[in-house]
Amino acid sequence: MILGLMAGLLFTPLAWAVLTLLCGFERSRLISWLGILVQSLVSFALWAAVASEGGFYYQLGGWPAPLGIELRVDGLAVTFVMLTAVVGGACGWHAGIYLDPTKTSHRYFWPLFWFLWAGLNGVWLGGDLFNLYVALELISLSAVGLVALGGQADALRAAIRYLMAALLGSLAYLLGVALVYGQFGSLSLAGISALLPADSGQAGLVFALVLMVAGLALKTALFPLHGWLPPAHGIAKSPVSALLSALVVKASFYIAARLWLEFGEHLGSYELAQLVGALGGIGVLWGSWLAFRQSRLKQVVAYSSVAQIGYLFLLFPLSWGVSEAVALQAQQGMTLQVISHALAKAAMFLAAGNLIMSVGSNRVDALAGVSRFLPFSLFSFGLSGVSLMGLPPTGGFAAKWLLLQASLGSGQWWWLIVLLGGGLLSAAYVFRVYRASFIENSDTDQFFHPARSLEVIPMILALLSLGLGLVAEPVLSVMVLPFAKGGGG
Amino acid sequence: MRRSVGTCAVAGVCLAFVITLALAVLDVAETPAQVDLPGLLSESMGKSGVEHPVTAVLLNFRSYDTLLEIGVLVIAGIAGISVSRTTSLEDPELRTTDTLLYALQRWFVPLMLVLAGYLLWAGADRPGGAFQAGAVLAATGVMMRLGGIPMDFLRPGTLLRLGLALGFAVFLLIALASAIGGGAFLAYPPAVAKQLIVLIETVLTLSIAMVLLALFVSAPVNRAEEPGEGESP
Amino acid sequence: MSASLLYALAGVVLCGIGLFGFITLAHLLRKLLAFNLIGSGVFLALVGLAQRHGEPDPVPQALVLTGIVVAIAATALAVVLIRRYFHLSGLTTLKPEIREDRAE
Amino acid sequence: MTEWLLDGLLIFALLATAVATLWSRDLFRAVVIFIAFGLLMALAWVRLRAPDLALAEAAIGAGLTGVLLLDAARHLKSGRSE
Repeated sequence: MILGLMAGLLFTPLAWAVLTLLCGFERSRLISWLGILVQSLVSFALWAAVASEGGFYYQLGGWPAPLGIELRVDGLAVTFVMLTAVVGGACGWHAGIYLDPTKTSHRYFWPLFWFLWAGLNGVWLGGDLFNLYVALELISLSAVGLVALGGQADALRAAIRYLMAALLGSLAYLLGVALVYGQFGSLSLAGISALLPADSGQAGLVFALVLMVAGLALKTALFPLHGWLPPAHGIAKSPVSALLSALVVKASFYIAARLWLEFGEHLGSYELAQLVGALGGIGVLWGSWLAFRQSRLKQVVAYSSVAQIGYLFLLFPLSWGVSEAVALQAQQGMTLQVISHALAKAAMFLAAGNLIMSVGSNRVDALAGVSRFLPFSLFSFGLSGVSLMGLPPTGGFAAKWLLLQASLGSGQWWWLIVLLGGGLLSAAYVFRVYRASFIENSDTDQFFHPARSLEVIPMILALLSLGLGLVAEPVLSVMVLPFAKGGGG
Repeated sequence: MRRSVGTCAVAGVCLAFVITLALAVLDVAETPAQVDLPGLLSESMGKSGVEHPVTAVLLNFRSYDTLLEIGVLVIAGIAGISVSRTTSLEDPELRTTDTLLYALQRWFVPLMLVLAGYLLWAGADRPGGAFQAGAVLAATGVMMRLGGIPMDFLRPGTLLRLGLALGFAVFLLIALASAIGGGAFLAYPPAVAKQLIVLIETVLTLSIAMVLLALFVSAPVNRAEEPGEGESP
Repeated sequence: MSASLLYALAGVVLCGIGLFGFITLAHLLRKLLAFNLIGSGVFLALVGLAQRHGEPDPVPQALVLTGIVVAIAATALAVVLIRRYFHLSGLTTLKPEIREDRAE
Repeated sequence: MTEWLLDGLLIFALLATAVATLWSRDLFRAVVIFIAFGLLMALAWVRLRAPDLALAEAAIGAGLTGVLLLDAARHLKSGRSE
């Protein structure tokens, strides 16, 4: 039963990619909505199965690990599979209504969307270093294709810049993999972490870890490597921006986090952990400040992603050389931050898309008066903003609370500055958008009203992000599930 | 002046990178690899269905990598056609009147087709296989195109999309069929492993050639633009 | 030191050359060439290091074959995007983007 | 001894073409040098006893990438975008 679910999970997005490649936009849309339903059900069933029976290793092609590729199906992985189903499904639903079916290039949204989904699942479940590289490339190339969709000069420039950054990041990662393979003769994550010598790390392997983390940090847009993100996320169509900010940047971060948690203990050092954390912290403050200064609405949201990604990297210092309890808190905080940011940022981008569609301009000051016409979308925008600020009872609050406790528990009080400052600055940029939209001196009364369903989807996502804080306990309990069978190393 | 200082700084960083990396490589090279993967591989070769180890790794032991990799190729193809907004990908400007090229073609095209066929066939027991054969096939197409031979099938129509998807779809269906049969995703029944691998390689050759060719010819031709979000047309 | 290891080190140097070019060169096609050089360097390092004792190892060879195909897919996509971008804007670099980082 | 010489020469040629590719003044010539680099890579794979990679590098690395880039270089130089 569980094996069938796994096959379904791997097969569905790839098969739907082929199907939608062969059909036109409108038929692809119907097929895709059906596919979203199927994939969500399969993801949920797998999540439920793992929640009740525990994690396991899945051998692709029936070949065991060092020779074949094993997928690691544990609580954390299925939690993210589930998150992808929710956010990806919502974005696909939204895109089907939002995108103009008469434009020929829009039909290619669907196959790229499904390949992206396949790549994301590949990353969450990946247990093989090289397979993770291929899955990352699958994600990067389809994401670049989605940004370039439409083929306007600015979009192309952003797409090319994104592609260059993504390719360089992948190669740095692959170079690290080359060193690791040279050392161990194996690519299996579990196998390698079992082989790692208990004493302190070898210089060559330390550099391999640094290379891999640096490459992945470039792909995740960690400060100061974030330059490519705002143009790409800002210029893409709103459902695409939502997918990119909510899920795509998390994929490379997820691999970096997995590597750190598996190898960091042996190969990491206090300095490295602090450095990564400091870059994340600067990213939080700098990204929030730039978000506050942007004149275009989607750029505000895109820079806010740079900031929110910074929080994730606090995992590095907060899980190195600390007690088990603190490390667990840091991991839980990171997971909740990934989930709540994915939900909130997807909601925010989709709501921003509605607002832009309504006023016909991307500028923040053009929003004047929109509060009367589109209160629903504006409310979704605000709700997701509340989660980004980290106010209770949102998921963002729960995440930052855990990170805060981990900072205090490990005596690294300096991260408090980041957590508090970031919250204040994000409040500033969210309220700036709000203030603009409540100005009543607008001389235009010509507002376009988007379809009702377009307004419902960001609302659902924003409410989920809001409610995440209340159900954090059960969500986290699945994440830490032990392995039921198979050698976890 | 400032630029040259910046360049020097980058050069310094790159030099430091090379030295560190070289030291890391030498450090890793000191001890033998801890897992004897080549040994493990040769033990399992009998069960793989083919004799050539690289083909066995690509299409059996690590076939999931290859499946996703073909996905990457298809994505590149899709993204390529999606930005080129032309009804026909045939570019009249490219038609050469070069008689030498034309004469060369008459000899080269059939020769390269034979070479592609040989590479595909060889893949099972010696070097060669779908990727090399596909590349040679694509190169043949590129040559035909440079010589101005019309290739109407490369219009971004159903046929092209079918060609892009074919290899991937067949690979995927075989992967699923084994999962339905009770095995793992991508596990071929040992009795027909060889036949399945040959089938996959054949359709992959066609698809790889098609994708590469489609990317080559999807050069932009017209100036059609569409407005971005929130901009009036 | 074996010959394979020498090739691995050559790959390392190639990575360095490519990286320098990737950062300093502005022309997009040259950046793409640099990317391909880094890629070749990584592949050499992967195979050379794994085969340092002289015996051929089919696994990294298969990985590199996959890597080569991924690299050509990325290169071909980049070429299509760059050509289209040039067609629409007449630019061969990303230069105007510099304005983006400053808050307007 | 001759083998070491051969390897040394090949590696030197690889690095030299790599540098020449990036800093050749003419873009078209840069791509031609890049194709030469691809062929040298194919030789390097032969020396590393990887005939599959040699074939793939010659067909894909040197052949297709080369043609693709040559075509693009010509297009970008001709400046069809008025």
